[in-house]
Parts: sequence; structure tokens; C-alpha cells
Amino acid sequence: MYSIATILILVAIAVGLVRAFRGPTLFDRVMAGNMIGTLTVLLVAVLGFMNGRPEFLDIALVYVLISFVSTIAVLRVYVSRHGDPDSD
Amino acid sequence: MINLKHPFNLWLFLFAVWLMLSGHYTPLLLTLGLLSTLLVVFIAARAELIDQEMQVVLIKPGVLLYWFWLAGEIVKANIDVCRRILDPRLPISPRMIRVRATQQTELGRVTYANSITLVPGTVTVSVEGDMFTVHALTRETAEDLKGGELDRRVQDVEQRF
Amino acid sequence: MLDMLLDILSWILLLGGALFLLTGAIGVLRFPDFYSRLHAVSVCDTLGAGMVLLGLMLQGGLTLVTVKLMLIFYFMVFSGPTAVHALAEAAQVSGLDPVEDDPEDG
Amino acid sequence: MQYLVDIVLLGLLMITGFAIVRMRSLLAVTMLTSIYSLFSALLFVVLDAVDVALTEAAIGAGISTILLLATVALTTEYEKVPGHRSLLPLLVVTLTGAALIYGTLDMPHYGDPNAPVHRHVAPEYIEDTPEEVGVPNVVTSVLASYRGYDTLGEVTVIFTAGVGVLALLGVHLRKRTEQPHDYKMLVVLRVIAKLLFPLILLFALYVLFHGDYGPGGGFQAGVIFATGFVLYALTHGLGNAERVIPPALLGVLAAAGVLLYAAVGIEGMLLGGKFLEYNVLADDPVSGQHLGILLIETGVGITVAAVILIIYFGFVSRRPGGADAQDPS
Repeated sequence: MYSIATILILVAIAVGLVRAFRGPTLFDRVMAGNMIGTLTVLLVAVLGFMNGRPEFLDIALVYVLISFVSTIAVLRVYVSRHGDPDSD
Repeated sequence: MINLKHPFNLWLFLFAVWLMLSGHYTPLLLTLGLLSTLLVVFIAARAELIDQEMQVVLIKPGVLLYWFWLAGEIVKANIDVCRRILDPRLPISPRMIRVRATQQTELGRVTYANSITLVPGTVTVSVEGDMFTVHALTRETAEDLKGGELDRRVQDVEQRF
Repeated sequence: MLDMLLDILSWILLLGGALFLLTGAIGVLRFPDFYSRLHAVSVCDTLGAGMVLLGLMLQGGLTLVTVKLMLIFYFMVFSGPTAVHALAEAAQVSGLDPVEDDPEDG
Repeated sequence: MQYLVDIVLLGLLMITGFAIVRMRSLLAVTMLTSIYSLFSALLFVVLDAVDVALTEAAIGAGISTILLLATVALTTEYEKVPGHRSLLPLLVVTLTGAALIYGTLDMPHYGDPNAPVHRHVAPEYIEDTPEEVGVPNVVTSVLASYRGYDTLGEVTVIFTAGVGVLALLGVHLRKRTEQPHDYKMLVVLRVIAKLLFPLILLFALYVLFHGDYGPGGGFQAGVIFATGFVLYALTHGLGNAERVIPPALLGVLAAAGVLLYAAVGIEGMLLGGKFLEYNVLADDPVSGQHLGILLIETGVGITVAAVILIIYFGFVSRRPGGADAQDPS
């Protein structure tokens, strides 16, 4: 069961990664990164249970807190610099 | 009801979080926990963060009811959005709408804004004073939000923080 | 008996949550513009994450592990929508226009 | 199952790596780098290297992304399209890679109990830790106790990095043009950051003091602590952040951490032991070890947090809207 959940989350990460590559704007990439962050947190938790090592949860907690800060940082840097969205 | 406006109560709250995280209740670690929480309260006080708005982190009975109601709304909205994702025949009709928030305090407005975002189908795009710009995925979610039930409930829960 | 029921319930939550996560990811890929994709991210952040964590909590039982899962959920409830809102606001400030259906009655 | 997860994650890592090379927008590259480090942290989790995973989580996804962004903000946003053919570099890289892969053929398999690394000092560390050091997390006992010299060296390196950044960028104490309206707009961010800030700091301290039992220790704790302050600076303005923790104090703290570490070592000598021998710090060796590890981890945490904040403030305070990016001073 944990394995099925793991596989589903991995597929979801891969799908999110496609959006991160495609863009087209920077915001799409940040959004994809943010979503992959959430998925990673959950995957770490599931893997912790699968391997019987629930102390993995500390890592998940760090992620929740840290990935929030880095998302905010990208947006603050971008908005303080620019007017128009980046399309590449 | 404890009020986190007071530094001591913030300390109490943080110490409770420490106990939940730690899992080791030896004298040494309890002392370190005491020192850590005191340090954090000191920094928070220096940063002028200890005020009424800290309250929202507490889970109180009146507020809990609101969260449960919101959780129900979130589940319903999720199922709707997921059907639209998976079934190409169900159209989406995205739009930007503006709604007025009737909450008195900044905290109330933030709660409202984040509640809107939490419910899939609506995302708060910007907050200017009491006017919110919201992106809605479909006409129905937009109408729902304009109906103002969420706004009323947040206004109600605002008094209980 | 109760144990088994809880076990089954937790599997349902775990798998259901994972399916919601996948659906959200597909939505992020499939929806036509940035703003509508945000709604798909919300699906992941709310129901997907919530169900997976709840499923794990049932597996953890009344232990400190469950408390930590609750803390993760608690942080997510605060940080998830805030990040999505910050993204939307940044996009709007930088002038990214949404694709709109009949905006005149919006 | 284990292998499947390994292979998928490695694949995702590789794809992300290629995408990073191909992209020209540096902000997009920064985003992908942070995704890359999410994957590598996941890989560490799968490989059971919990401490490394925690470090990667705190640094790769957090502070290094933030510092990269600060750098991009100071310099330029697009990578120049190279004017030359990249055929020769490709050839060199391919050959080196092939040589490395050829080299791995002689290496023992992953997890082989007869591999040289598992037969040298590692078994001693693992077997003797419970009675000699008495902490459940062997990684901590190796880093902080058996190899305390190395860690002291590393902390000194970090301290030096902080000094280097100070020397290059300086801390600009001139009055910055803060735009208060800029922060008024961010109601939601500001309120939520206010709630999360104390919790992040508390979590950092939890990681610091529980390094003996689970993943974590001074290094990770310092990074998380600094990230908390970065969040505060992002949402409440740099001016406010510098008021809460003045740059002058940061310099003192960075030095104090290293000094605390070294002082623990010298205290050991004064009490009749060797440098960084913790056994003599208390009546019985195990509690002496415990105390010593706790103190040096605290020292590491203080230095790391202070240096990261020095670097962050150093970068960001040079940028009132990116206008002085070309300033040659």
C-alpha cells in the first residue's frame, strides 16, 4: 500500500516537473516548484512509514517551513525588480 | 481563554509545541527547551510580533467549528475541481471578480483571504484594504463566493480569536 | 475488528489522497493559464495532503509520530494558501493577464 | 521497490540537471536548482542518510536558493548565449565521465560489507559509540566527537567565508530607502510570517538540541534559524530585521561560535585531557561527552546562523532596487 502511494506521488512529481520545464512564465515554474515541494514533504512522510523510520518526519517539517520561505523569496526578488512577466 | 498577546502565554504555547516535538523528557532537554522557548519569546518581543494576531495559531472550540465547516467546503470544492481536471467535457470558465471583505481587523481579512485560497476554485489574487481581487475557476464558484456565506462566517469567527 | 476497520480506512485515505495529488498535478499540466493552474495546486495542498497525512496518522496511532504529522498539516494550512496567494499577487503585479471567459459579467 | 524509487529519483535528477544546463533565464535556473535539491534530498532519504537529507532540505531548497536569488538580483538575469562551439568541452566531459564510470567498475558494490570503507574505522565508530559517547545518533558522535577536529576546521571555514563576504561586500550602514507602502501591500504575507517566525526559530532550536537522538545538529539548526530571519526580513523589511539583530552583533556572534567550540577544546586540556577530549568535562566520561557535544553543536549553530545572515544582509543591502548593481566600489 505504501508502495502504491509512493508510486502515485512519484508520478505526480514527474508531471509537475513537466510544468516546471515548460513554464512558460517564471510564475509557472515557481508554482510547479512549490507543488513539488508539497509532494516531497508527503513522499518523505510516506517513505518514513514504509521504512519504519518515522523520524523522517523532522525532514518533512523542515521542508514545509523552508520551501515556504524560498517561494516567498523568489516572488519578492522578482516583483521588486520588474514590471513584466518573464517568458522564455 | 488564554490570550497570546501576553508574552507569558506565547511562551506557554511555544513550550507546548516543544514538548510535542521533543519526545525526550529528561531534565537536560527540558531545561534546554525552557531556554529555547525563552529565547524565541525574547526575539519575538524584540521584533514586535507579540500582539493580538498571534491568536490565530490557537485552536479554540468556537474557531474549531469554523475549521470543520471550512474543511467540508474544501472537500466539496476539491471534488468539483478534480472532475473538471479529469473530464475534458466539463468546461472551466475562469474569471477575475472583486469582493468586499466586511471583517474589521487585519487578521480577520487575512483569515478570509486564506480561506478563499484554501477552497479550490477560488484564489485570492490581491488584497487592497477591504477589496479583494479573486480568481475563480468557474461561474459557479464565483457566484458562491459572492453569495457571501464565507465572508459572514469569517466575520463571526473573527470575534472569537 | 476496530483495528482492521481503522487500517482499511487509513489505506483508503492514503490511496485516495495520493490519487488527489496526482489529479492536482495533472491539472497543473492541463489547465490553460497560470491562474487556473493555481486551483489545481490548491487541490494538492488541501485534500491531497490532508488525506495522505490523515491516513498516516491512523497508522501512527496515539503516538508522538501522529502529533508531528498534525504539526506538518498545521503548518501546511498556514503556509500553503499564503504561498499560492503570494504567487498570484506577484503574477498580477508583474502584469500577467488571466485568460477570461466572458469577463463582462464577472 | 527500493530500486524503483532509486532509479526514478535518479532519472528525475538527471532530467532536471539537463534542463538547468539548457536554460538561459537565471531565475528559472534558480527555481530548477531548488527542485533539483528536493530530488537529491529525497534520494538521501531513500538511502537512509537522514542527517544529509535534513542538511540538503535546509540548505539546498532554502538558503542556497535565497542566496542565488540575491546574486541574480545583484547581477544579470539572463545567461549570455555562448559565442563558441561547445564541441570540445563536450568531448572532454564525455571522456572524463567515461573514465569515471570505468573507475567505478572496480569499486565494491553498494552496501557490500567487505568494502574497504566498512572495514576501516567505521565499525569501531558504530560499535563503540554506545559506550564511549552514549548518543543514539552515530552521525553526531562521529562528527562532533570522534572527528571533532575536522568539524572545528569546517566551522572555521564557514567563519572565514563570512569574513570574506564582509570584506568584499561590507555591511552598508547608510540609510536605505525603505518603501513602507511596499510592505503595507503584503497583508497576508506579513500576518502569516508573523505567526510562522517564532515557530521556525523554535524548530531550529529543537533540531539543534536533538541532534543526539535524531537527524540534525548545529549546522542544520543554524541554517533554519537564519532562514527564519530571512522570512522576517522579506516580509517586514530589511530595516526592521537589522533592528532586531544588528549587523555588528552578527559579526560578534559568528566569532563567538567558533570561540565557544575552541574553548570547549581548551577546557578539556585544562582539565587534564587532550584538545577536544570531552571525557574529562564531567565526572563520568559519557556525560562529559554529552556536555561537550552539546556545547560545540551550539557553537556551530551560532556561527552558521550568523554567517548566513551576514552573507544575506551583505547581498541584499547592496540593492536599493538594483540601481547600484553596477556600482564599482
